[in-house]
Amino acid sequence: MPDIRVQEAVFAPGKELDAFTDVQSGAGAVVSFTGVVRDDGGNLDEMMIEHYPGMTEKALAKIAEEAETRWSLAGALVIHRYGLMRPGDQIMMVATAARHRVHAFEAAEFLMDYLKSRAPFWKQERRGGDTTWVAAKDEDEDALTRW
Amino acid sequence: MPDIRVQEAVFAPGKELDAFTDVQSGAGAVVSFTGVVRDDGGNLDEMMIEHYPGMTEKALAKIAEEAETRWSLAGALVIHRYGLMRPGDQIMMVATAARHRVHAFEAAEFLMDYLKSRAPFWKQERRGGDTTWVAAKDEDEDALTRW
Amino acid sequence: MKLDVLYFAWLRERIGHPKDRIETDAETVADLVEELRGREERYAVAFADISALRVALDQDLSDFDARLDGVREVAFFPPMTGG
Amino acid sequence: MKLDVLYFAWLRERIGHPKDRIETDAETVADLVEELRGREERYAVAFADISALRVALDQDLSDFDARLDGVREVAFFPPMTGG
Repeated sequence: MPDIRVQEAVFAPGKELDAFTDVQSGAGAVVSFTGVVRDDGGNLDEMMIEHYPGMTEKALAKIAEEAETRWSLAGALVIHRYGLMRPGDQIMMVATAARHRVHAFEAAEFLMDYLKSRAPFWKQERRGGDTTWVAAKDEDEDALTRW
Repeated sequence: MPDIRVQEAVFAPGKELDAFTDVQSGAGAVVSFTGVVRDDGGNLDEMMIEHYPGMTEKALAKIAEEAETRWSLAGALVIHRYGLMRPGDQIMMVATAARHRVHAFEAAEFLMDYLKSRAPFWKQERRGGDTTWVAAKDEDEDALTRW
Repeated sequence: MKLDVLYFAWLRERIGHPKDRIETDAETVADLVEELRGREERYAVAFADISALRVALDQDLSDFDARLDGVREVAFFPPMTGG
Repeated sequence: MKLDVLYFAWLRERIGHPKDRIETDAETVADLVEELRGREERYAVAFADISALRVALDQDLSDFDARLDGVREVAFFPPMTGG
Protein backbone atom coordinates (compact mmCIF):
# COMPACT_ATOMS: atom_id res chain seq x y z
CA MET A 1 0.00 0.00 0.00
CA PRO A 2 1.44 3.34 -0.98
CA ASP A 3 1.80 6.02 1.67
CA ILE A 4 -0.23 9.02 0.45
CA ARG A 5 -0.37 12.32 2.30
CA VAL A 6 -2.15 15.51 1.28
CA GLN A 7 -1.42 18.22 3.79
CA GLU A 8 -1.07 21.94 4.41
CA ALA A 9 1.85 21.50 6.82
CA VAL A 10 5.49 21.75 5.78
CA PHE A 11 7.48 18.53 5.79
CA ALA A 12 11.17 17.58 5.77
CA PRO A 13 12.04 15.57 2.62
CA GLY A 14 15.24 14.18 4.14
CA LYS A 15 13.49 12.84 7.20
CA GLU A 16 10.76 11.35 5.00
CA LEU A 17 13.35 9.77 2.69
CA ASP A 18 15.17 8.11 5.61
CA ALA A 19 11.93 6.84 7.16
CA PHE A 20 10.80 5.50 3.78
CA THR A 21 14.15 3.79 3.09
CA ASP A 22 14.29 2.20 6.55
CA VAL A 23 11.17 0.11 5.97
CA GLN A 24 12.15 -1.09 2.45
CA SER A 25 14.40 -3.95 3.53
CA GLY A 26 15.93 -5.61 0.53
CA ALA A 27 14.79 -3.02 -1.98
CA GLY A 28 18.27 -1.97 -3.08
CA ALA A 29 17.20 1.13 -5.02
CA VAL A 30 15.38 4.18 -3.69
CA VAL A 31 14.54 7.20 -5.88
CA SER A 32 13.07 10.46 -4.61
CA PHE A 33 11.78 13.57 -6.31
CA THR A 34 11.25 16.81 -4.42
CA GLY A 35 9.46 19.81 -5.90
CA VAL A 36 10.45 23.19 -4.49
CA VAL A 37 8.83 26.61 -5.08
CA ARG A 38 11.20 28.43 -7.47
CA ASP A 39 11.99 32.01 -6.59
CA ASP A 40 11.62 33.00 -10.25
CA GLY A 41 14.44 35.53 -10.09
CA GLY A 42 13.15 37.07 -6.88
CA ASN A 43 9.82 37.92 -8.56
CA LEU A 44 7.55 35.48 -6.83
CA ASP A 45 6.15 36.38 -3.41
CA GLU A 46 3.99 33.36 -2.73
CA MET A 47 2.47 30.31 -4.32
CA MET A 48 -1.00 29.13 -3.39
CA ILE A 49 -2.13 25.63 -4.20
CA GLU A 50 -5.83 24.76 -4.28
CA HIS A 51 -6.98 21.16 -4.36
CA TYR A 52 -10.14 19.04 -4.39
CA PRO A 53 -10.33 17.37 -0.97
CA GLY A 54 -11.39 13.77 -1.28
CA MET A 55 -10.64 13.42 -4.97
CA THR A 56 -6.99 14.34 -4.43
CA GLU A 57 -6.31 11.45 -2.06
CA LYS A 58 -8.26 9.08 -4.32
CA ALA A 59 -6.38 10.14 -7.47
CA LEU A 60 -2.97 9.92 -5.80
CA ALA A 61 -3.70 6.49 -4.32
CA LYS A 62 -4.83 5.20 -7.72
CA ILE A 63 -1.70 6.50 -9.48
CA ALA A 64 0.62 5.15 -6.78
CA GLU A 65 -1.06 1.73 -6.69
CA GLU A 66 -0.69 1.48 -10.45
CA ALA A 67 3.03 2.32 -10.13
CA GLU A 68 3.51 -0.26 -7.36
CA THR A 69 1.96 -2.99 -9.48
CA ARG A 70 3.55 -2.07 -12.78
CA TRP A 71 7.13 -1.88 -11.46
CA SER A 72 6.78 -4.41 -8.59
CA LEU A 73 7.75 -1.71 -6.13
CA ALA A 74 8.68 -2.51 -2.54
CA GLY A 75 7.00 0.79 -1.66
CA ALA A 76 5.83 4.19 -2.85
CA LEU A 77 5.37 7.50 -1.04
CA VAL A 78 3.56 10.65 -2.19
CA ILE A 79 3.36 13.82 -0.10
CA HIS A 80 1.70 16.89 -1.65
CA ARG A 81 0.99 20.19 0.10
CA TYR A 82 -1.78 22.69 -0.52
CA GLY A 83 -2.31 26.24 0.74
CA LEU A 84 0.21 29.07 0.84
CA MET A 85 3.93 28.55 0.36
CA ARG A 86 6.95 30.71 -0.30
CA PRO A 87 9.99 30.41 -2.60
CA GLY A 88 12.31 27.69 -1.32
CA ASP A 89 9.47 25.78 0.39
CA GLN A 90 8.85 22.14 -0.45
CA ILE A 91 5.70 21.62 -2.54
CA MET A 92 5.69 17.86 -2.76
CA MET A 93 7.78 14.72 -2.92
CA VAL A 94 7.50 11.20 -4.25
CA ALA A 95 9.72 8.25 -3.37
CA THR A 96 9.87 4.77 -4.86
CA ALA A 97 11.74 1.66 -3.74
CA ALA A 98 12.52 -1.30 -6.00
CA ARG A 99 14.96 -4.14 -6.40
CA HIS A 100 16.51 -2.55 -9.48
CA ARG A 101 17.35 1.06 -10.16
CA VAL A 102 15.65 1.25 -13.56
CA HIS A 103 12.31 0.29 -12.00
CA ALA A 104 12.64 2.80 -9.17
CA PHE A 105 13.48 5.59 -11.64
CA GLU A 106 10.70 4.74 -14.10
CA ALA A 107 8.08 4.46 -11.38
CA ALA A 108 9.07 7.84 -9.91
CA GLU A 109 8.87 9.52 -13.32
CA PHE A 110 5.53 7.87 -14.01
CA LEU A 111 4.21 9.11 -10.65
CA MET A 112 5.38 12.65 -11.39
CA ASP A 113 3.97 12.68 -14.92
CA TYR A 114 0.56 11.47 -13.79
CA LEU A 115 0.47 13.60 -10.69
CA LYS A 116 1.16 16.74 -12.80
CA SER A 117 -1.87 16.27 -15.03
CA ARG A 118 -4.22 13.89 -13.24
CA ALA A 119 -4.27 14.92 -9.59
CA PRO A 120 -6.61 17.83 -8.79
CA PHE A 121 -4.17 20.55 -7.75
CA TRP A 122 -4.09 24.08 -9.15
CA LYS A 123 -1.21 26.47 -8.62
CA GLN A 124 -1.61 30.21 -8.30
CA GLU A 125 1.40 32.52 -8.34
CA ARG A 126 1.35 35.80 -6.43
CA ARG A 127 3.61 38.69 -7.43
CA GLY A 128 3.11 42.12 -5.91
CA GLY A 129 -0.66 42.44 -5.82
CA ASP A 130 -1.21 40.22 -8.89
CA THR A 131 -2.39 36.65 -8.86
CA THR A 132 -1.99 34.30 -11.84
CA TRP A 133 -3.28 30.76 -12.19
CA VAL A 134 -0.48 28.64 -13.63
CA ALA A 135 -1.50 27.31 -17.06
CA ALA A 136 -1.17 23.60 -17.75
CA LYS A 137 1.60 22.83 -20.24
CA ASP A 138 0.97 20.75 -23.35
CA GLU A 139 4.28 19.00 -22.65
CA ASP A 140 2.91 17.76 -19.31
CA GLU A 141 -0.10 16.24 -21.02
CA ASP A 142 2.14 14.84 -23.77
CA ALA A 143 4.43 13.26 -21.16
CA LEU A 144 1.64 10.77 -20.36
CA THR A 145 1.77 9.20 -23.81
CA ARG A 146 5.00 7.39 -23.03
CA TRP A 147 3.48 5.22 -20.31
CA MET B 1 31.11 22.19 -9.32
CA PRO B 2 29.67 18.84 -8.31
CA ASP B 3 30.10 17.65 -4.73
CA ILE B 4 31.97 14.31 -4.92
CA ARG B 5 32.73 12.19 -1.88
CA VAL B 6 34.40 8.78 -1.77
CA GLN B 7 34.46 7.52 1.78
CA GLU B 8 34.48 4.50 4.05
CA ALA B 9 32.20 6.14 6.63
CA VAL B 10 28.42 5.67 6.71
CA PHE B 11 26.30 8.66 5.76
CA ALA B 12 22.66 9.70 6.20
CA PRO B 13 20.95 10.12 2.79
CA GLY B 14 18.12 12.25 4.23
CA LYS B 15 20.49 14.69 5.86
CA GLU B 16 22.52 14.90 2.65
CA LEU B 17 19.36 15.42 0.57
CA ASP B 18 18.20 18.31 2.77
CA ALA B 19 21.64 19.96 2.76
CA PHE B 20 21.85 19.58 -1.03
CA THR B 21 18.34 20.97 -1.58
CA ASP B 22 18.94 23.95 0.72
CA VAL B 23 21.70 25.37 -1.47
CA GLN B 24 19.84 24.93 -4.80
CA SER B 25 17.77 28.09 -4.63
CA GLY B 26 15.48 28.34 -7.60
CA ALA B 27 16.14 24.82 -8.85
CA GLY B 28 12.56 23.59 -8.53
CA ALA B 29 13.30 19.90 -9.05
CA VAL B 30 15.57 17.66 -6.96
CA VAL B 31 16.03 13.95 -7.68
CA SER B 32 17.95 11.53 -5.49
CA PHE B 33 18.98 7.92 -5.86
CA THR B 34 20.12 5.83 -2.90
CA GLY B 35 21.69 2.40 -3.27
CA VAL B 36 21.26 0.07 -0.30
CA VAL B 37 22.87 -3.35 0.34
CA ARG B 38 20.11 -5.91 -0.33
CA ASP B 39 19.76 -8.66 2.23
CA ASP B 40 19.29 -11.20 -0.56
CA GLY B 41 16.75 -13.22 1.39
CA GLY B 42 18.89 -13.22 4.52
CA ASN B 43 21.75 -14.93 2.64
CA LEU B 44 24.23 -12.11 2.49
CA ASP B 45 26.46 -11.48 5.50
CA GLU B 46 28.54 -8.57 4.21
CA MET B 47 29.44 -6.66 1.12
CA MET B 48 32.98 -5.39 0.57
CA ILE B 49 33.67 -2.69 -1.97
CA GLU B 50 37.18 -2.18 -3.32
CA HIS B 51 38.06 0.94 -5.27
CA TYR B 52 40.99 2.63 -7.01
CA PRO B 53 41.91 5.64 -4.86
CA GLY B 54 42.66 8.64 -7.00
CA MET B 55 41.03 7.36 -10.16
CA THR B 56 37.66 6.98 -8.39
CA GLU B 57 37.39 10.67 -7.48
CA LYS B 58 38.60 11.67 -10.96
CA ALA B 59 36.10 9.41 -12.74
CA LEU B 60 33.17 10.54 -10.57
CA ALA B 61 34.04 14.24 -11.00
CA LYS B 62 34.24 13.80 -14.79
CA ILE B 63 30.87 12.02 -14.97
CA ALA B 64 29.19 14.57 -12.70
CA GLU B 65 30.64 17.57 -14.56
CA GLU B 66 29.37 16.12 -17.82
CA ALA B 67 25.89 15.74 -16.28
CA GLU B 68 25.94 19.30 -14.94
CA THR B 69 26.77 20.71 -18.35
CA ARG B 70 24.50 18.49 -20.41
CA TRP B 71 21.37 19.12 -18.33
CA SER B 72 22.23 22.64 -17.08
CA LEU B 73 22.05 21.38 -13.51
CA ALA B 74 21.95 23.76 -10.58
CA GLY B 75 23.98 21.13 -8.72
CA ALA B 76 25.03 17.48 -8.49
CA LEU B 77 26.09 15.32 -5.56
CA VAL B 78 27.75 11.89 -5.57
CA ILE B 79 28.64 9.99 -2.39
CA HIS B 80 30.05 6.46 -2.75
CA ARG B 81 31.34 4.27 0.06
CA TYR B 82 34.03 1.59 -0.02
CA GLY B 83 35.05 -1.04 2.51
CA LEU B 84 32.81 -3.37 4.46
CA MET B 85 29.06 -2.91 4.72
CA ARG B 86 26.10 -4.98 5.83
CA PRO B 87 22.58 -5.56 4.46
CA GLY B 88 20.48 -2.42 4.90
CA ASP B 89 23.53 -0.11 4.84
CA GLN B 90 23.70 2.72 2.33
CA ILE B 91 26.24 2.08 -0.44
CA MET B 92 25.97 5.34 -2.34
CA MET B 93 23.72 8.18 -3.37
CA VAL B 94 23.46 10.71 -6.16
CA ALA B 95 21.36 13.86 -6.20
CA THR B 96 20.65 16.30 -9.01
CA ALA B 97 18.92 19.69 -9.00
CA ALA B 98 17.47 21.36 -12.08
CA ARG B 99 14.84 23.85 -13.12
CA HIS B 100 12.69 21.13 -14.69
CA ARG B 101 11.92 17.66 -13.44
CA VAL B 102 12.79 15.87 -16.70
CA HIS B 103 16.34 17.24 -16.58
CA ALA B 104 16.83 16.28 -12.94
CA PHE B 105 15.59 12.73 -13.63
CA GLU B 106 17.64 12.23 -16.79
CA ALA B 107 20.82 13.56 -15.19
CA ALA B 108 20.40 11.26 -12.17
CA GLU B 109 19.88 8.22 -14.40
CA PHE B 110 22.86 9.19 -16.54
CA LEU B 111 25.01 9.51 -13.41
CA MET B 112 23.90 6.09 -12.17
CA ASP B 113 24.43 4.40 -15.54
CA TYR B 114 27.95 5.79 -15.91
CA LEU B 115 28.88 5.26 -12.31
CA LYS B 116 27.90 1.56 -12.55
CA SER B 117 30.27 0.81 -15.41
CA ARG B 118 32.85 3.61 -15.50
CA ALA B 119 33.80 4.33 -11.90
CA PRO B 120 36.44 1.94 -10.49
CA PHE B 121 34.50 0.12 -7.79
CA TRP B 122 34.28 -3.64 -7.41
CA LYS B 123 31.76 -5.37 -5.18
CA GLN B 124 32.44 -8.58 -3.33
CA GLU B 125 29.65 -10.49 -1.60
CA ARG B 126 30.34 -12.56 1.49
CA ARG B 127 28.10 -15.47 2.47
CA GLY B 128 29.15 -17.87 5.21
CA GLY B 129 32.85 -18.33 4.52
CA ASP B 130 32.51 -17.76 0.76
CA THR B 131 33.45 -14.61 -1.10
CA THR B 132 32.22 -13.83 -4.62
CA TRP B 133 33.16 -10.91 -6.83
CA VAL B 134 29.98 -9.51 -8.34
CA ALA B 135 30.06 -9.92 -12.13
CA ALA B 136 29.36 -6.89 -14.31
CA LYS B 137 26.04 -7.17 -16.14
CA ASP B 138 25.76 -6.75 -19.89
CA GLU B 139 22.63 -4.68 -19.28
CA ASP B 140 24.69 -2.16 -17.28
CA GLU B 141 27.12 -1.73 -20.17
CA ASP B 142 24.19 -1.60 -22.62
CA ALA B 143 22.52 1.13 -20.54
CA LEU B 144 25.27 3.54 -21.64
CA THR B 145 24.22 3.41 -25.27
CA ARG B 146 21.16 5.57 -24.63
CA TRP B 147 23.19 8.62 -23.63
CA MET C 1 -32.20 14.45 -9.28
CA LYS C 2 -30.14 16.55 -6.89
CA LEU C 3 -26.48 17.23 -7.69
CA ASP C 4 -23.63 18.93 -5.88
CA VAL C 5 -21.73 20.90 -8.50
CA LEU C 6 -18.24 22.06 -7.51
CA TYR C 7 -15.94 24.61 -9.13
CA PHE C 8 -12.19 25.02 -8.66
CA ALA C 9 -9.40 27.52 -9.41
CA TRP C 10 -10.28 30.27 -11.94
CA LEU C 11 -13.61 28.64 -12.67
CA ARG C 12 -14.57 29.05 -9.02
CA GLU C 13 -13.43 32.67 -9.12
CA ARG C 14 -15.45 33.46 -12.25
CA ILE C 15 -18.58 31.86 -10.88
CA GLY C 16 -18.03 33.52 -7.53
CA HIS C 17 -18.62 30.57 -5.24
CA PRO C 18 -17.25 27.02 -4.86
CA LYS C 19 -20.45 24.98 -4.97
CA ASP C 20 -24.06 24.82 -6.18
CA ARG C 21 -26.72 22.37 -5.12
CA ILE C 22 -28.83 21.82 -8.23
CA GLU C 23 -32.09 20.03 -9.01
CA THR C 24 -31.80 18.89 -12.62
CA ASP C 25 -33.01 16.41 -15.25
CA ALA C 26 -29.78 16.68 -17.29
CA GLU C 27 -28.83 13.29 -18.74
CA THR C 28 -25.21 14.00 -19.56
CA VAL C 29 -22.46 16.34 -18.39
CA ALA C 30 -22.91 18.32 -21.62
CA ASP C 31 -26.65 18.75 -20.81
CA LEU C 32 -25.72 20.00 -17.35
CA VAL C 33 -23.21 22.48 -18.80
CA GLU C 34 -25.93 23.76 -21.16
CA GLU C 35 -28.26 24.24 -18.22
CA LEU C 36 -25.59 26.05 -16.16
CA ARG C 37 -24.82 28.38 -19.08
CA GLY C 38 -28.50 29.39 -19.05
CA ARG C 39 -28.42 30.33 -15.36
CA GLU C 40 -26.60 33.63 -15.40
CA GLU C 41 -24.14 35.56 -17.53
CA ARG C 42 -21.15 34.66 -15.36
CA TYR C 43 -21.92 30.93 -15.82
CA ALA C 44 -22.21 31.45 -19.59
CA VAL C 45 -18.82 33.18 -19.59
CA ALA C 46 -17.20 30.62 -17.30
CA PHE C 47 -18.43 27.68 -19.39
CA ALA C 48 -17.94 29.39 -22.80
CA ASP C 49 -15.07 27.08 -23.81
CA ILE C 50 -15.35 23.62 -22.32
CA SER C 51 -12.18 22.48 -24.13
CA ALA C 52 -10.41 24.52 -21.40
CA LEU C 53 -12.20 22.55 -18.66
CA ARG C 54 -12.10 19.13 -17.10
CA VAL C 55 -14.87 17.28 -15.28
CA ALA C 56 -14.94 14.71 -12.49
CA LEU C 57 -17.97 12.60 -11.55
CA ASP C 58 -18.04 11.48 -7.93
CA GLN C 59 -14.32 12.33 -7.75
CA ASP C 60 -13.21 10.34 -10.80
CA LEU C 61 -12.03 12.11 -13.96
CA SER C 62 -14.63 11.77 -16.69
CA ASP C 63 -15.67 13.56 -19.88
CA PHE C 64 -18.43 15.81 -21.15
CA ASP C 65 -20.27 12.99 -22.96
CA ALA C 66 -20.61 10.95 -19.77
CA ARG C 67 -24.09 10.17 -18.40
CA LEU C 68 -25.10 11.41 -14.97
CA ASP C 69 -27.11 8.37 -13.82
CA GLY C 70 -26.47 7.74 -10.14
CA VAL C 71 -23.95 10.56 -9.89
CA ARG C 72 -24.09 12.75 -6.78
CA GLU C 73 -21.13 15.11 -7.18
CA VAL C 74 -19.98 16.82 -10.38
CA ALA C 75 -16.82 18.96 -10.34
CA PHE C 76 -15.61 21.32 -13.06
CA PHE C 77 -12.10 22.76 -13.14
CA PRO C 78 -9.23 23.86 -15.40
CA PRO C 79 -6.47 21.40 -16.39
CA MET C 80 -4.56 20.41 -13.29
CA THR C 81 -1.15 21.84 -12.42
CA GLY C 82 0.16 19.84 -9.47
CA GLY C 83 3.61 18.46 -8.81
CA MET D 1 60.89 3.30 -18.65
CA LYS D 2 59.61 2.61 -15.16
CA LEU D 3 55.92 1.86 -14.68
CA ASP D 4 53.70 1.32 -11.66
CA VAL D 5 51.36 -1.51 -12.57
CA LEU D 6 48.28 -1.91 -10.34
CA TYR D 7 45.81 -4.78 -10.01
CA PHE D 8 42.32 -4.74 -8.51
CA ALA D 9 39.59 -7.13 -7.37
CA TRP D 10 39.97 -10.76 -8.52
CA LEU D 11 42.95 -9.83 -10.70
CA ARG D 12 44.77 -8.61 -7.61
CA GLU D 13 43.86 -11.83 -5.79
CA ARG D 14 45.11 -14.05 -8.64
CA ILE D 15 48.40 -12.19 -8.94
CA GLY D 16 48.79 -12.15 -5.18
CA HIS D 17 49.73 -8.49 -4.67
CA PRO D 18 48.26 -5.09 -5.59
CA LYS D 19 51.22 -3.50 -7.39
CA ASP D 20 54.40 -4.11 -9.38
CA ARG D 21 57.08 -1.59 -10.21
CA ILE D 22 58.34 -2.61 -13.65
CA GLU D 23 61.20 -1.56 -15.92
CA THR D 24 59.96 -2.13 -19.47
CA ASP D 25 60.34 -1.18 -23.12
CA ALA D 26 56.75 -2.14 -23.98
CA GLU D 27 55.29 0.30 -26.51
CA THR D 28 51.60 -0.50 -26.00
CA VAL D 29 49.37 -1.90 -23.29
CA ALA D 30 49.15 -5.14 -25.28
CA ASP D 31 52.98 -5.39 -25.32
CA LEU D 32 53.00 -4.89 -21.55
CA VAL D 33 50.38 -7.62 -21.07
CA GLU D 34 52.52 -9.98 -23.18
CA GLU D 35 55.52 -9.21 -21.01
CA LEU D 36 53.54 -9.75 -17.80
CA ARG D 37 52.24 -13.09 -19.07
CA GLY D 38 55.86 -14.20 -19.48
CA ARG D 39 56.77 -13.39 -15.89
CA GLU D 40 55.19 -16.25 -13.99
CA GLU D 41 52.42 -18.80 -14.38
CA ARG D 42 49.96 -16.84 -12.18
CA TYR D 43 50.38 -13.78 -14.42
CA ALA D 44 49.77 -15.93 -17.51
CA VAL D 45 46.59 -17.27 -15.90
CA ALA D 46 45.42 -13.86 -14.67
CA PHE D 47 45.91 -12.26 -18.09
CA ALA D 48 44.71 -15.26 -20.14
CA ASP D 49 41.55 -13.51 -21.34
CA ILE D 50 41.97 -9.75 -21.67
CA SER D 51 38.40 -9.38 -22.94
CA ALA D 52 37.46 -9.88 -19.26
CA LEU D 53 39.73 -7.01 -18.22
CA ARG D 54 39.83 -3.21 -18.40
CA VAL D 55 42.85 -0.94 -18.34
CA ALA D 56 43.43 2.60 -17.10
CA LEU D 57 46.47 4.73 -17.98
CA ASP D 58 47.34 7.36 -15.38
CA GLN D 59 43.83 6.89 -13.94
CA ASP D 60 41.89 7.35 -17.17
CA LEU D 61 40.10 4.42 -18.81
CA SER D 62 41.94 3.37 -21.95
CA ASP D 63 42.28 0.28 -24.16
CA PHE D 64 44.77 -2.43 -24.91
CA ASP D 65 45.95 -0.83 -28.18
CA ALA D 66 46.93 2.40 -26.43
CA ARG D 67 50.59 3.52 -26.45
CA LEU D 68 52.48 3.87 -23.18
CA ASP D 69 54.51 7.00 -24.06
CA GLY D 70 54.75 9.25 -21.02
CA VAL D 71 52.53 6.96 -18.91
CA ARG D 72 53.57 6.40 -15.30
CA GLU D 73 50.74 4.27 -13.87
CA VAL D 74 48.95 1.39 -15.58
CA ALA D 75 46.03 -0.32 -13.82
CA PHE D 76 44.34 -3.58 -14.80
CA PHE D 77 41.00 -4.70 -13.38
CA PRO D 78 37.76 -6.56 -14.12
CA PRO D 79 34.68 -4.65 -15.40
CA MET D 80 33.53 -2.24 -12.72
CA THR D 81 30.52 -2.94 -10.51
CA GLY D 82 29.85 0.24 -8.56
CA GLY D 83 26.58 1.95 -7.78
